[in-house]
Amino acid sequence: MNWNEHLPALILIIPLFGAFIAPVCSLGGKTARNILLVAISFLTLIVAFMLWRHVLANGISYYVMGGDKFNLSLPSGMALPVRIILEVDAFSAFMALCGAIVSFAGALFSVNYMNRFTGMGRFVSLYCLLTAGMIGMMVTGDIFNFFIFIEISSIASFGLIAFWRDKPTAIEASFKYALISQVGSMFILIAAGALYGRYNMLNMAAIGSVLKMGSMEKLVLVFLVGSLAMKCGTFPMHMWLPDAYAEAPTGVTCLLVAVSQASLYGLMRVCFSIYGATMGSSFIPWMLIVFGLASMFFGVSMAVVQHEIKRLMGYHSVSQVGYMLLGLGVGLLVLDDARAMADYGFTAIKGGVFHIFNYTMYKALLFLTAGAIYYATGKKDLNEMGGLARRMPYTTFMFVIAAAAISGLPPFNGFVSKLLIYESSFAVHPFLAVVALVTSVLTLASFVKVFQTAFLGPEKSSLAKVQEVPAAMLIGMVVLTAAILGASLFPSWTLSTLVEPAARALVDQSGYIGAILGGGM
Amino acid sequence: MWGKVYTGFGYWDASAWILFFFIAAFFTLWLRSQGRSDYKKGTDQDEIYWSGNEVPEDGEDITVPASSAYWGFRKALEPFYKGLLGMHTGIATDIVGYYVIAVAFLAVFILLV
Amino acid sequence: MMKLEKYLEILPKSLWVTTCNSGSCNGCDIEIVATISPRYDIERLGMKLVGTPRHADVLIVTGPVTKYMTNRLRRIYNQMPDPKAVVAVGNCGASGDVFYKSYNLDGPIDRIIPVDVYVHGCPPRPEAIIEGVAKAVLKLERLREDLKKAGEQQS
Amino acid sequence: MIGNAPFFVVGVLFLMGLLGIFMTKNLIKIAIAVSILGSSVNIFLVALGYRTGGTIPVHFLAGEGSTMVMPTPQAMTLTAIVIALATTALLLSLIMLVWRHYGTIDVDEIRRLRG
Repeated sequence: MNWNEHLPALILIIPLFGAFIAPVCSLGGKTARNILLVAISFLTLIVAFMLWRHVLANGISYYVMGGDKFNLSLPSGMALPVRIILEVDAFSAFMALCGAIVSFAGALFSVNYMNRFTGMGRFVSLYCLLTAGMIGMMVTGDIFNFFIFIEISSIASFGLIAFWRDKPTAIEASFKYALISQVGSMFILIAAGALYGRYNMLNMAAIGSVLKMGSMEKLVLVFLVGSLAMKCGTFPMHMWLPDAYAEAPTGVTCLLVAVSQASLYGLMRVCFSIYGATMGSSFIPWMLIVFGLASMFFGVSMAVVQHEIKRLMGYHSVSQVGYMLLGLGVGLLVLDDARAMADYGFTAIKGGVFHIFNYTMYKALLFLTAGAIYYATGKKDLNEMGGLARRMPYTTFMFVIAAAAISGLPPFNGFVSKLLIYESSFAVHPFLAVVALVTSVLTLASFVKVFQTAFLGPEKSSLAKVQEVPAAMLIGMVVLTAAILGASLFPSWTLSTLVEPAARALVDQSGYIGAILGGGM
Repeated sequence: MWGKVYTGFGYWDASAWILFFFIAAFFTLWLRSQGRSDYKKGTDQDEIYWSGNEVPEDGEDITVPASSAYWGFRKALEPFYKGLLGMHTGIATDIVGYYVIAVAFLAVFILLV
Repeated sequence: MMKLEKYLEILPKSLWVTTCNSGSCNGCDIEIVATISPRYDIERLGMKLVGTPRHADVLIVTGPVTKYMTNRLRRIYNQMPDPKAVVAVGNCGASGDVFYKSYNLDGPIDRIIPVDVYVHGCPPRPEAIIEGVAKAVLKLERLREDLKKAGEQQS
Repeated sequence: MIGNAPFFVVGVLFLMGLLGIFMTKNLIKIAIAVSILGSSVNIFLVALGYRTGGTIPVHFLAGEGSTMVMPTPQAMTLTAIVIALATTALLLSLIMLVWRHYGTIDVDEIRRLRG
C-alpha cells in the first residue's frame, strides 16, 4: 500500500500526537518543548503540502478509519455507511495548506513571544490540539466528526484565549466565546442528529446523494448555516470575535484566524456539497450575500473608530469574512444556472477562494506584527505608540506589506481577489460592488491610521528603549510575507494552480459524492 | 506565471503594475535628487519648523493620539455610530441573543419562502 | 554638491514670501493680505505667500518684537535658506512707534535680526509693501552675486 | 402521537435552555442552562436511535427479533456527553476566574470589553 494514501490520516495524527506528547516533552526543558512545537507544526505543513500535491495529481483522496471501505455490508446485502471517513478534495487540501502555513508561522512566533511566561507545556499541548481540530474540520467527510472537531478546536481555543488567566479581560473574552460557541455547537449537533434521523447516515457525501428538500432539511440548513456563520464571525453574531482575537496571545490569534476559516470551509461544504443544486430556492444564497455585505460594512465601520491595535484588526476580520461570503454567495446563487455560472459565477467563487488564502496570510501577518509591537513595547493602545518605524524597521516593512494587501492596493494579492469579487458581484447587482468598494476604502483608512500612529510620527521618550524583536519571531512573519508576495507577484500562477482546482472542487458536487460512493451504494 | 488574470470584464496584469511602480519610483527619486543641498547642516536650517517655537524633545507632547484620528468622520456619522456602538454592549447574553435571533429569523423565513 | 549657481538662475525675481507677526496690532497683516488679494495681486509679479520659512526668500516682519517673540523670530530667520532678505513692515517694526520703550519689548526688529528694507506707515499701503519687496529683490540679487562668486572660488 | 413525545420533551427542554440563558443574570445559572441545552440535544439523539421492538445489534444476543437498533446514535450521544462534560468544566472554571477577577457573577457587570 502506497504511504501516500495515509496522508489524510497523518495530517491529523501528527498534531494530535504533538498535543499528547507535549506535557512529557516539556519535562525535558524549554528547548525540547520549543523544538517540539516548531517540529510538529513544520511536519504538519509538509504533510499538508504533500497532501495537496497528491490530491491535485490523483483527484479526491479518502481514508477510512479501521477498514478499507466506509460501509458495512451485511450478509443480507444491505450496506450501511458506518465507518469514520476522511475525505480530502482540492478545496479541503487547499484550506489545510493555508491552515498549516499559518500554524507554522504562529508556532515560530510563539517560541520567543511566550518565552517569558510559565505553563508553556499546556500552551504547546493546546496549540497542537487546536491545529489538529482545525485541520480535522477541513479533512473530515462526516458531519458528526465535523461537530467533534469543531468542539476540539473550540475547547482548545477557550483554553488558549484565557491563557493569561491573570488578565480579567482574557477571562471575559474566553467566557463569551465559550458561551456562544457552546450554544452554536448544540445547534450543529441537533442538525447532525436530524440529518441522521432522516437518512440514517452521517457521511456528507452519502447524505448529499439522497437529499430531498423538505421542511426538516430547510431547518437543518438554517441551523448549520447560522452556527457556522457565527463561528466565522458574520455581522450580527460577531461580537465575540474582536474580544477573543484581542485577548488571546498573538501566536494563538494568528491560528484562530485559520480556525474561523475552517468554519467558513464547513459552511461552504454544507452549502455546496451537501445541499448544492438541490437547495431549490435562492433564499440562503441571498442571505449569505446580505450577511456578507453587513459584516463587511459594519465590521469596518467599527474598526475605524477602535484605538486598540488587535481589537481593530479583529473588527477587520469581520469585514474580510464578508468579502468571502459575498463571493461564495454570488457563486451559490447561480449554481444551477450554467450560463451565469460561466459568465461570472465561477469568477466569484474563484475570488472568494482566493480571498480565503489571502485573508489567512495577511491577517495572520497583521496579528503577528501587532504581537511584535506588544512584545517590544508592552503596549496595546495605539494612543501610547509612535515613531516605531525607526526602532523596528523589519516589522514596519512587513506591516506595510500586509496593510497594503488587506486594503486591496495593487499590486498585492488582496487587490486581485477583491477585483474578482467586485466584478462578478457587479454582474448580480451594482450595489454589492459599491458596498465592497466602500469597505475597501474604509479598510485603507483605518490601516493608514494604525500606520501613522504606531509607526510614524516623532519618537516618544517612553519608547526610547524599544528594540527589534528576536529573529525567530521575524522568521515567523517572513514565512507569511513570502506567501503574500508570492501570491502578489504571480497571481495567474497562484490562481491556476492553487485556487482554480479548489474552486472547481467546491462547485463539483457530483464529483465529491461520486468519489466516495463510486457510482452508488 | 506572469500572465494576465481575466476577471470576465477586464484583466489584471501584475507585471504592468510593477513596471509602472519602477517608473514612478524613478521619477520620484529624480525629483528628490533635484532638491537643494546647500543648506548649512547642524544649524537651525535643518531643524523642524514648528511655528518658530522650540521643537519639544519628547514626541509625546506633539503626537496626535489615535483616538483623535478621524474625529470629524465619527462626528459626522454620530447617529450611525451611536446605534452601532449601542449594539455592542459587551454582555455575554446579548451576544448569544443576537445569534439566536439571527437563526430564528433565518428559520422562519426559509419556511415561508 | 555646490550646484547653487544652477538654482540661483531659476526664476530670479519670483520671490516667495513668508510673514511673521511679532506682536503687531494686525493692521499691517491685513494690509499684507490685501496685497495678495485680486486688487493688487502680487502673484502676477511672481511673488507669493508661503506657509513656512523653509521655502521662503523674503521674511516680512510686522510689529515691535515682544519679549515672547524674540527667540521665535530669531529661529524663523535662521531657518530660512540663504540667500535671504528681511522686510520690516509698519512703523512699529522700524522704530517701535507708539510702543517705543515699552517694558515688554525687545525690539524694534533690527535689534534682533538684520533688516534690509523698512516700509513705513501705520499701516503701510499695499503699494508701499510691494515697493518694499521689490527693493528686497535688489538686495537679493546682490547677495546672489556674492554667493556665485564664492561658489566659483570654491570650485 | 405518543411516539413523538420524546421530541416534544426535546423541544421544551431546548427552549428552556435558551430562555435560561437569556432570562438569568447569574453566570452559574447560565452554565446550568447550557447544560440543559446539551442534555436536550442528547435526548434528541437517543430518541432518534430507538426502533419499536428493536434489539441490540450484537449477533449472539440478538435473539429472535429482526429489527435492530443502530448503535450510531448511542455512540454519538456518548461522545456528545463527554464533550459537554469538558465544556461545562471549562465554563465553570472560567466562571470561577471571573468571580476572582471581577468580584461578581452578574452577567451584566462583566463587560469591560465592549465597543
